[in-house]
Amino acid sequence: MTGPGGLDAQLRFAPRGLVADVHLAPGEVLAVLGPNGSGKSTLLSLLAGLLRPTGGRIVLDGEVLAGEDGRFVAPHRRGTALLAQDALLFPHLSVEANVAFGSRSAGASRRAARDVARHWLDVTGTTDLAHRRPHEVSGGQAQRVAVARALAADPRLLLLDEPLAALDVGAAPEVRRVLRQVLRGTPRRSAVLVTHDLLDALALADRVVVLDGGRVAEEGAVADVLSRPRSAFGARIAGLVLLAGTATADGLRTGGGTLLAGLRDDDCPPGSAAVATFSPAAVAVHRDDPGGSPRNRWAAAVDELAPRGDLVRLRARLRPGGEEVLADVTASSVADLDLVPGSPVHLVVKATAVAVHAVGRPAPRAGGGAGGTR
Amino acid sequence: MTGPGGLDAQLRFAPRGLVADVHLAPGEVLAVLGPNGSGKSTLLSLLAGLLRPTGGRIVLDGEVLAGEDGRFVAPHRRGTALLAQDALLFPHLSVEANVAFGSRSAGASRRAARDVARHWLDVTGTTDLAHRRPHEVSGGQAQRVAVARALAADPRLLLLDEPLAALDVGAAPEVRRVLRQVLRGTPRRSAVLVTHDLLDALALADRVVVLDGGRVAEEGAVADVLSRPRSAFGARIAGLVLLAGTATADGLRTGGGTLLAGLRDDDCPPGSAAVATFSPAAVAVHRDDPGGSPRNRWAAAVDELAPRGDLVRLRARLRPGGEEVLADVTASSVADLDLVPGSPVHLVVKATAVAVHAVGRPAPRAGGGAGGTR
Amino acid sequence: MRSAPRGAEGSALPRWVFAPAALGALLVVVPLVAVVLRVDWPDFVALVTSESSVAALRLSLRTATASTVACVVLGVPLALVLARSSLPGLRALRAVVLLPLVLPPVVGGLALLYAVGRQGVLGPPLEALGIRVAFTTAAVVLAQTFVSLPFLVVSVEGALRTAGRRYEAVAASLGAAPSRVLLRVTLPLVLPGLAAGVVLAFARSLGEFGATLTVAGSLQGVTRTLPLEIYLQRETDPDAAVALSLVLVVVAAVVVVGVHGRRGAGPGTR
Amino acid sequence: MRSAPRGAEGSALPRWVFAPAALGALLVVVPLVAVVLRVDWPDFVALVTSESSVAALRLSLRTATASTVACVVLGVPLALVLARSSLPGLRALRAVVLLPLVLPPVVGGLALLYAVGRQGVLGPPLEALGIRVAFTTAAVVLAQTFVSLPFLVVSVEGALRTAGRRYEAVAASLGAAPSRVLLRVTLPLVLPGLAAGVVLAFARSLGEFGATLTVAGSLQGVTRTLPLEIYLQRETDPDAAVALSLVLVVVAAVVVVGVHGRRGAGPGTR
Repeated sequence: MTGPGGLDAQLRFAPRGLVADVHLAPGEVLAVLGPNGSGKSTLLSLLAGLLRPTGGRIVLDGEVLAGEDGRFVAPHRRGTALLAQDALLFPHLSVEANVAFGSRSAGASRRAARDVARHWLDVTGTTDLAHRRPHEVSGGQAQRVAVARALAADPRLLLLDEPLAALDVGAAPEVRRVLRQVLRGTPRRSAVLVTHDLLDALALADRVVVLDGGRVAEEGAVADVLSRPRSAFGARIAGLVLLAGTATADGLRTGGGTLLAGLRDDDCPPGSAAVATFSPAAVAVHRDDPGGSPRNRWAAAVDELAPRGDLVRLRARLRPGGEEVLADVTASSVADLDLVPGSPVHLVVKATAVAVHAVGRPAPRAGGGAGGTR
Repeated sequence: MTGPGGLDAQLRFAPRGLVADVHLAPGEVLAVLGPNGSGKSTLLSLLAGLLRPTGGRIVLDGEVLAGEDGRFVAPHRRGTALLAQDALLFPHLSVEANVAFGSRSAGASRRAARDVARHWLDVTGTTDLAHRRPHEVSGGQAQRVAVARALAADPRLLLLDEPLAALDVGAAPEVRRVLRQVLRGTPRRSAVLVTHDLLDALALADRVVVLDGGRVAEEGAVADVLSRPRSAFGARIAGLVLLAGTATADGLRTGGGTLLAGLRDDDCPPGSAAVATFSPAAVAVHRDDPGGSPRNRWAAAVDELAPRGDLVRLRARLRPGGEEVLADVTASSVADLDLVPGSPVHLVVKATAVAVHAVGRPAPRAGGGAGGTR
Repeated sequence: MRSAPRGAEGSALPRWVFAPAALGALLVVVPLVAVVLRVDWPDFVALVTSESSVAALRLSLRTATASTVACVVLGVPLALVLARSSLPGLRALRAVVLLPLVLPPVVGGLALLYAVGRQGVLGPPLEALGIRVAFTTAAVVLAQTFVSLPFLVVSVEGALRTAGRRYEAVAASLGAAPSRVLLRVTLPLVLPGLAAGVVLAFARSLGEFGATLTVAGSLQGVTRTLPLEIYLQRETDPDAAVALSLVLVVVAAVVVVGVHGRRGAGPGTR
Repeated sequence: MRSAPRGAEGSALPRWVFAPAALGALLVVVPLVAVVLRVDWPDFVALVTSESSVAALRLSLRTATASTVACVVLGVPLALVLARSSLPGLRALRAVVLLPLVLPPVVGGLALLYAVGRQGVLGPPLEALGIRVAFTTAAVVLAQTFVSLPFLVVSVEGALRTAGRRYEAVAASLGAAPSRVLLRVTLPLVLPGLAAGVVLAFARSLGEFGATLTVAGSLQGVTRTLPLEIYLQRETDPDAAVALSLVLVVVAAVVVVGVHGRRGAGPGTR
C-alpha cells in the first residue's frame, strides 16, 4: 500500500531534546526501543502530527509532512493511523462502526465503508463481534478490533505505540499473531513500533532503533542488536552485561585492567576498541574461590540485590577494576549464600559464554542515523 | 517488647472467603506470601482491627482482640502499628512530629514524646531530617521515617504491608537494611510481613505462610518453602517448575506418565506421593532432538511466550503427558530458534537439576495452620 | 486502599460528630417538611392551575428552556476552548466565565441592565435597531443565561478533561477532520457531562429570581416567572405560593437525585 | 496520555467553535464592563460610605460571617458522615443536603418561613420561648446558612474522599483515638478543601437575595443586606447601586480566582 519512497524523517523537538533521524523503506517495520523518557513517544507524536516539530523535516512517500519552511500537514491528512496501548475504541459506536470510521472520514459511502470494515474484521478474526459495543468485548478482542480499525483507514504508515503493553498475558500472544500477520503478510506494511518489549521487536520488526536521551544510540537488524549490542542500553535491553575495552588475543582488557577470556570476532583484531558481552545468567556466584578451569574468575563485592521475577539480580563490582557486573541467581541461592549488600563473592563465567566484538558505527544503512556507542 | 504469648489468631472473614490460622511466637517475623486476591491484605486488616472478623478469634499476648462473643477491640487500642506500602507520613507535621505521634496519642508529654522520637530517628538514620516536612524527603527516607514512627508507638505487633513495594530500586536496599536491623536486632520484634517479594521474605522473616484463595496453602521456614516447595503456588513464588506424581527408584513418574530422572530425597521412598521441582532456567530448548546424555529429554509444543525482564519465559506442554513446563530462554535464542506459539521443541533438563521430595503436611509447628498441598 | 478496605471499622468517626450533622440535616429537612405540611391538598390542582400560576409556570418553562438552549450553544464552545485550546489568557477567560457563579444575582441583573437597558452601553444602538431588551421576556432569558452559563461550562469542561484527548488523537490519525472529530467523537464522549450540565443550567434558570427581578421586573405573562409569582403570592394567596413551591421542590429533588445521586452508589465511588 | 502530550496540535478545534465561545465570553464581559463604565469614580468613596450603604455592608459582612461559621459547624460533620460512615440512607441524606443547591432561593425562603415563621411549624414553640426569628437578623443568617450549606458540604466531602482513609488507618494503628484522628489527621488533611468551601459559602451568603427577602424582609440595619440595598437603590440612587455592585464584583472575582483559578495553571491540571 505504500508507494515508492517510504519514510525519511529528521525528527527534532527541542523541548524534549529529541534529535533523531529515522528512515523506513516501503513495507518495512521499524521498532523503536529505549528507556522511559528517551523520546520514543515524542517521536511517534511528531510522525502523527500531534506535535509540531521545532526543526528537521518529515517526508512520507515523497510528500513533505513537516519541514523547516513551516509546512505542517494536519494529522488527519497524513495517513498515519495510530494504534495506542489501549484500544481506545469509540465507546458509543459498534465494533463495525469503529472499523468503518476511517473510511467514512475519507468520504466513503456507508455501504463501501461497511464492506471495508467487514474485510478487516475478517482479517483480524473479529467478525463475530461486529455488532457489539466496545464495552462488551475483552481487552484482547478490543485491541484486534483497533488493529482492524487502523488498517481499514488504509494508512500509508502505521504508528504502533506499545500495542501489547496493556494486555494481560493471555491476550497478548493472539494480538501479536494478528499484528505479525498484517505487518509481515502480503502486502507488507510500513510501520513504526514503539515498544519496551523485546519479544514484540523480535516478532514484528525488521530493524530496531535504540533511543537514549533523545538520540539514536544504536541501529540495526533486530537480531544483531540483541545478540551483539554495541551500546550500554542495547546491552541492557538484550539483557547482557557489556564491558568496553581493547581486544586482546584471547579476549578483552577493560579500561580498569580486568582481563576477560572470550570468543573474539574475526573483524576485531587485538588492540582494536571492542566490547565483551555475556548474559547475567551465565555468571555463577560463589562465596569462596572455586578454583578449577574457568578462566574468568573475579573477586567482587555485592552492591545491590534486586528481585526480578523469580530470580534475584545481583549487581556486583569487580575488584580491583571496579567494573560493574550483573549476575542472576535464584532466591534460594541468595538464602544459601546469605548474600547482602557488601558481601564479598567470587564470580565465574565460562570463556565460551563471553562474546567479544568490535565497536564501530552500527551496520550502515542508506541514510542511517547518528549511531555509535554512547 | 512483646511479652510471653505472642499471636494466636484464627482469622475468618466470610465476604472474602478468608479462613486462615496464624501463630506467632514472641519476637518472630512471619512473611505472608500469595497471589493477588489471596487474602493477604484482608489478613492484615483483621489483625489491625480495620475489618471486623466474621468468626474466629484473635489473641495477642493473652488479650482477646476479637472473639466469637462479639468482642472487638478498636484499632487504636490494639498496639498493632501499621506500616504500609506508601510511607503515609502526615504531610502537615514535621518528620519529628510524625515519629512522636504515637507517643503523644498514648498520652506522653511533649518532651517525652520528643525523646522517644529522637531515639527512633537515630536508629533509622533519619536524625538529620527531623525538622523537615514529609514532602521534603525522598521516598526511601520517608519509608525509614515511617519505620521509626511505627516503632516509636511501641507496638506489640508490627504489621508490614508490602513496605518496600513502592520504593524505587535504589531506595529499597537501605530500607530493607533498616527493617532487618529493627526486626532481627535485639530485642527481636514480632511482625507480620505481607509481601510479594521473595527477597523481603528471605531478608526479614523467620517463617512464611503461603496464602491461596484465602487458605493457607503452605507454611514453613522461608528457606524450606523456597528450596522445597510442596504447593503449586509455593513453586511459582520460588520460580520453580513443579510436577506431581509418584516417586520411582531414580526420580518420579507423573500422573500423565512422564518419567523424570532426579535426585530423590531419603524420606521419599519409591511408590510414595512426591513432587519434582526444577528451575525454568535449567531447561534447555532445542528445535531438534539433541540426543546425548541428558536423561530428561522431552518433546513439547510451545503454548506461549512471555517476556520476563530480559528473558523470555516459554510455557510448553509435554507430549504425550500434557504436563506444563516452563523454560527461561534469552530473547536472542527465541529469535534464533524462531519460536512462536505452536512451535515444536525439545526440552532438556539435567537429572542433577531435578529435586524429588515427598508431599506431606508441612513441617509441623505447634498449632500450625491448615497446610498441605492444594 | 489496601490496608483500609471498604467496610473498614478502623477510621470510625467519634460519636459526637453525629450531633451537629443531624442538626445540619434538620436545617434542610424541617423547612421542606413544613412546606409539605402547609399544602392545601384538596385545592392543590386548582391552585397550581389558576390563571396567574399557569401563566407563570408557562413563562418559566419557556424562558428556562430558551436559556438552557442558549447555555448549550454558547457554553459548549466555551468549555471546548477552555479544555482543549492553548490560547494565551485562558486562565483569565475561565475566571470571567465562572464569575456569575459567585456574583450576587442582583448585581448580575444590574450589570445586565447597564449593558442592555435603555441607558446602558448597548441600549442606544439596540434601540436604533428597534430592539428593546430590558423588562421584556428577552431580558428574562438573558438573566437566566447569564447566571446558568457557568454550570454548563463547568460540567462540560470537567467531562472534556476526564475524557482526555486520546480518542481525538486516534480519530484524527484515522483521517477525521477537526469538525468530524468534534461531532462524532468528542461530543458523544462527553454526553453524560453535557446532560448533567443541561439539567443544572435548567434548574438554575427555573429558580432565577434576583437577576430577573432587577433586569426584567415582574409583569404577568411577560417577565413574572414562577419564583417571582411565589414571592408575590406569599402574602396575597399563601396557599398558591405553597403549592407552587412544592412543585419546585419536587423539580429540585429530581434534579439532585439525577445529577448528584449517583455519587451515593457506594462509599468508594466519587 | 503518551501519544497526545501537552501542546499537542493533533486534536485542533474546528475554527467555527471560537465564534460562539467569544459570544459566550462577551455575555459575561460586557455587563461587567458596563458596570465599570457607569461607576461615578469621583464620588465612589462617598457613595460606598453613605449611611445606608455602610449599614448594609456591615450587616452583610456580619451575617455572612455568622452563616459561614454555622456552615462549618454543621457542614463539616455532615461531610464526615457522608464520606466516612456507612449508615443506611446515606444516599437520601446526600440528596437532602444538596437540595438547596438547585432549589430556587425564594422557595427556600418560603420554606424557612413556614418552619420558623409566626404561623410556622416551629413558630409557636419558639414564640413560647420568647424567640422570634422571622424578619430578624437571625432569619437572614438562617436563610444564608440554608443556601450556603451545600457548597461547604460538597467541597469538604470531595476533599475527604480524595484524601482517603489511609492516613486515618495508620493514625489509629499508632494508637490515636477517633477524636484525635479527626482533629490531628483528618481535618488538617482536608484543610484546602475546607478553605475552598468556606470561601464559596461566604460568597454565596454575601450574595443571598431571594431567600433573605422572603424570610427576613428588608429592614435597614436589621435585614437589609447589600444585595437588597443594591436592588432598592437601583432606582432611587443608581450611582450608589453601581458603586456597591462594583464592590461585590471585585469580591466575586477574588473568590473565583482563589477557588477556581488554580485550574488554569496548565492545560493538564484539573
